[in-house]
Amino acid sequence: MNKVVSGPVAALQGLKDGMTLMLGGFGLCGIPENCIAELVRMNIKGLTCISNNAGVDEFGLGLLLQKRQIRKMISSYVGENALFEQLMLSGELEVDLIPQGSLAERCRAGGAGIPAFFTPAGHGTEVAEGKEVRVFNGKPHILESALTADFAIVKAWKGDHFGNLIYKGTARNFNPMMAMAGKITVAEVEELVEPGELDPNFIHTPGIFVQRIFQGEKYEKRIEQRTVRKRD
Amino acid sequence: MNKVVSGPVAALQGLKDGMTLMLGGFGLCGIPENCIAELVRMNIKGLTCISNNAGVDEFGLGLLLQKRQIRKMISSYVGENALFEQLMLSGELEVDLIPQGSLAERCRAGGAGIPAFFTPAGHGTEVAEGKEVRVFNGKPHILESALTADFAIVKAWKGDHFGNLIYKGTARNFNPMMAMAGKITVAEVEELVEPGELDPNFIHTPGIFVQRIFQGEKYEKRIEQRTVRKRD
Amino acid sequence: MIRGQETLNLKREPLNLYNPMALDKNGIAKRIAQELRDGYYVNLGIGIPTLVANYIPEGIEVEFQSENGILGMGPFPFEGEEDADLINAGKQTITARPGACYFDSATSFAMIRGQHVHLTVLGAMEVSERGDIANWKIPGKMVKGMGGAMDLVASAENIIVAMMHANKAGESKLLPECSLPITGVGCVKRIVTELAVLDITPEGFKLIERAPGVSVEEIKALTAGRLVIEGEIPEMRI
Amino acid sequence: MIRGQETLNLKREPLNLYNPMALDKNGIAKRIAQELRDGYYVNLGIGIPTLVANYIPEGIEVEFQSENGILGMGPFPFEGEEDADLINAGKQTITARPGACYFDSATSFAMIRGQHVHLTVLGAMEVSERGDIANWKIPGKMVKGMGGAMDLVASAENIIVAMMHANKAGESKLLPECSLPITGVGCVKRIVTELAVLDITPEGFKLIERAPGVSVEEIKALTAGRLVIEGEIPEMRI
Repeated sequence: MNKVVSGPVAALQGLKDGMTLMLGGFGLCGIPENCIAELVRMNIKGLTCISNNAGVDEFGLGLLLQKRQIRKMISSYVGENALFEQLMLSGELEVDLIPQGSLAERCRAGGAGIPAFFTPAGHGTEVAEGKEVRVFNGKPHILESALTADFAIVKAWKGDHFGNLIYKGTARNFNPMMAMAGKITVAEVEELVEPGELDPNFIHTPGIFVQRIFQGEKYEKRIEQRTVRKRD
Repeated sequence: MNKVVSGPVAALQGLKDGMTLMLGGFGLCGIPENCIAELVRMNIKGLTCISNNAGVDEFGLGLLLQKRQIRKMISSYVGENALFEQLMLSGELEVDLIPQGSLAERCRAGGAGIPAFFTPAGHGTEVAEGKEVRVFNGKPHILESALTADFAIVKAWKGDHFGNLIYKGTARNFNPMMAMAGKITVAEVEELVEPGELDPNFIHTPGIFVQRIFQGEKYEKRIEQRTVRKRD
Repeated sequence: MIRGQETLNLKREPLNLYNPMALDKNGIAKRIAQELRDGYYVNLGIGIPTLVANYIPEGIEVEFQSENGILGMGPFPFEGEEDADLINAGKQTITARPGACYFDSATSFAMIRGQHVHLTVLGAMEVSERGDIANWKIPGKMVKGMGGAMDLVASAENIIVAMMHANKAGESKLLPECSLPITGVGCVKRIVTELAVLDITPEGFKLIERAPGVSVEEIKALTAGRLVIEGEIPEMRI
Repeated sequence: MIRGQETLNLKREPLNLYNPMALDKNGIAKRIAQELRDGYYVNLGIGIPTLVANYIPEGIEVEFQSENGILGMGPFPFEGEEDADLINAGKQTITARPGACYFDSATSFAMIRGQHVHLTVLGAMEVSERGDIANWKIPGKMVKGMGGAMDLVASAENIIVAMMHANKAGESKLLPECSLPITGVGCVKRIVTELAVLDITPEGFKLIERAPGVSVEEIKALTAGRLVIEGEIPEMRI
């Protein structure tokens, strides 16, 4: 039951052109930096990437966009990436924009064996086009389907040999749901510990959802909007 | 934002005959003992109780059954309670038996604004009667609807003034989902602490879901099946 | 829980080109802050809505949710104390208050969709007289995405829009129909602009208050949708 | 993670009234334990299935999930070390192994429904030759409820039923059709009884192995549904 692999090369073994990936993170917060670097090195092409954002021009998924490795993005907000906008408007990049809450819930549904659910989000908008509408309690809802991925790639703060994960602060975001929804789920962590070191009462992602785990070599953890206040 | 009330009397204010309640716990593990005692004292009648189990004859929801306070039970397993079986077979008690996973998910859905979802559980059985069936990925699923309650009554290990909750071990069970699904959610805790004492990274139920909280006077925590092994 | 005032680092600047009496961004935020009630959980969008946190009325306590996964958001950190793992939905570094908690995105939108958040304040490009809102897309031009806005507007019971009355070209943003792709249908309850407070009613935009020194005629001139004016319209008290 | 053998406190008792050669409960559990593979997450139902944990083959590691909210379930506690907040789905006091974790019921059934659990072993009152299972209700008599069984059988990819070949009245529990209300449709893959191992195939119950000393004729006599017998049927190796 030891799921530890040596590093990103071993963790991403079997990942091929044209596959669908989920990548955790919100903005640059909680993204799997080491796996993204390895994806760039591998030069895998034609990827469908499910990720709330698309990184910035020089970091995160922006690195894969620069090398034109992504065929399709499924995201909720991509405003931080100028290249993204350009590729999308020129038609080089297929884009499916999804309300953030529906994206999170669709990943969870994919991992939880729920093929579809109703949500009010997006009713009456472009997002509802082609989707079933049904009224519950007098309010129209649309039917959204589950998302799954060939590989889900998540980043956690701490993890153990069984794949149990703990995230830190708002770096948790989409990681737990994506961890549930991968056929193969890869977790990179800042600190890998022995089984029993993590309190079983405070595990965010139970190890059953994780197939491979490794400790990332380094984390840059870039800040997008450094905002501070003055000391009095 | 201080949600602390003096005790179960104040916590259950406004709870009336005929209301729908959710009560956390699995078996006798993690049940809101102090609130149940108060419900017995109040002698509220005609209740619909949503709870995975119905207690045992002399403890938990069994106490409400003894006083015929419950009109309808929505549960997944009631095998530990002889009186329950008798009341049900005689028609005095209306019973809706639901697969355990569907029960948990329906409570979560109620709290999460998802009016309905598809699940494979119960397809082809009595549970599917009158429910919409749809095939996803070649497998039939049934449409299940959200559950909500006038009062959700949960029990946690620790809680703070804002209603943030931490559960212990397998006493967590249904409590987090039910906490989400109450119009008024009451939490009783073993230990009430000041805001800031609980690590924000390890809160199981965010305070936003809780309206009233108090520290229970005492917890009996009865064990249903005391099972031990011999020391070598 | 935020008590009293916090200082956010946004500059004070006049925004309306047409009326020097109009409110600035902070004025709009101050007026919206009067809608806060004790015990509210509040989600503030990016831009003017963020400023609302600076003007919480004395004596009440509210808590801020940010949809990326925090309840109990505090002010920006002191320089040197930024934590890359602690940001808000605008990707800004933040702090957490005592009693805060972190959660995943599914739980965050369970709070929003499940109507546990009492008030949502967000910006808009257009609002229709029926309460439709457009704030996520300009076809062929801007493709940033809707983020959490569609979930917020579809679910929140109480939505206040904070925006300028007109766009930079001087065209009204309060329209009979949205011309841009909409974010949500019939969801806006109240609009606060630099000129006025307006409610969405079955009859259209109902004028509730004027900015100090702004006339009803000026508001009429910049409102393209149906405008309902009943009796004397009081000035805002900021 | 459980390595090797654990001692659970269930008595050894002969169960089949018809054949003294038949397996007892522990024998059934031992045979099922041979189905375990390294790295499996396993959910064991109440009764005979629970005993499977005592016979994990040497050299493999498996982890046990209990649907009330634990992964990494360990053996029963030593006397005096029981914790009321730590039980399994049978409401028995248990322990947690290093690397265990606790979770809520929605997450637990997300694991089950999402097919993250590799093997489910449960008891049954009846199994049909198409793989339908009945184990939750006797109309007008037993109304215990299905608990997690319906979720488990509807979702698990790999379901093994552990049961006696016949009921106490000597009637076969392997039927053409279930007579009791079913728990799930066409979901059982394999059945292990005190007499035999049988797989569900399009042609019916396919006999895979015989209990040591039990003849094919005896199995035939107690199987009411279609029984497929191809070639020599080997004895189980327990």
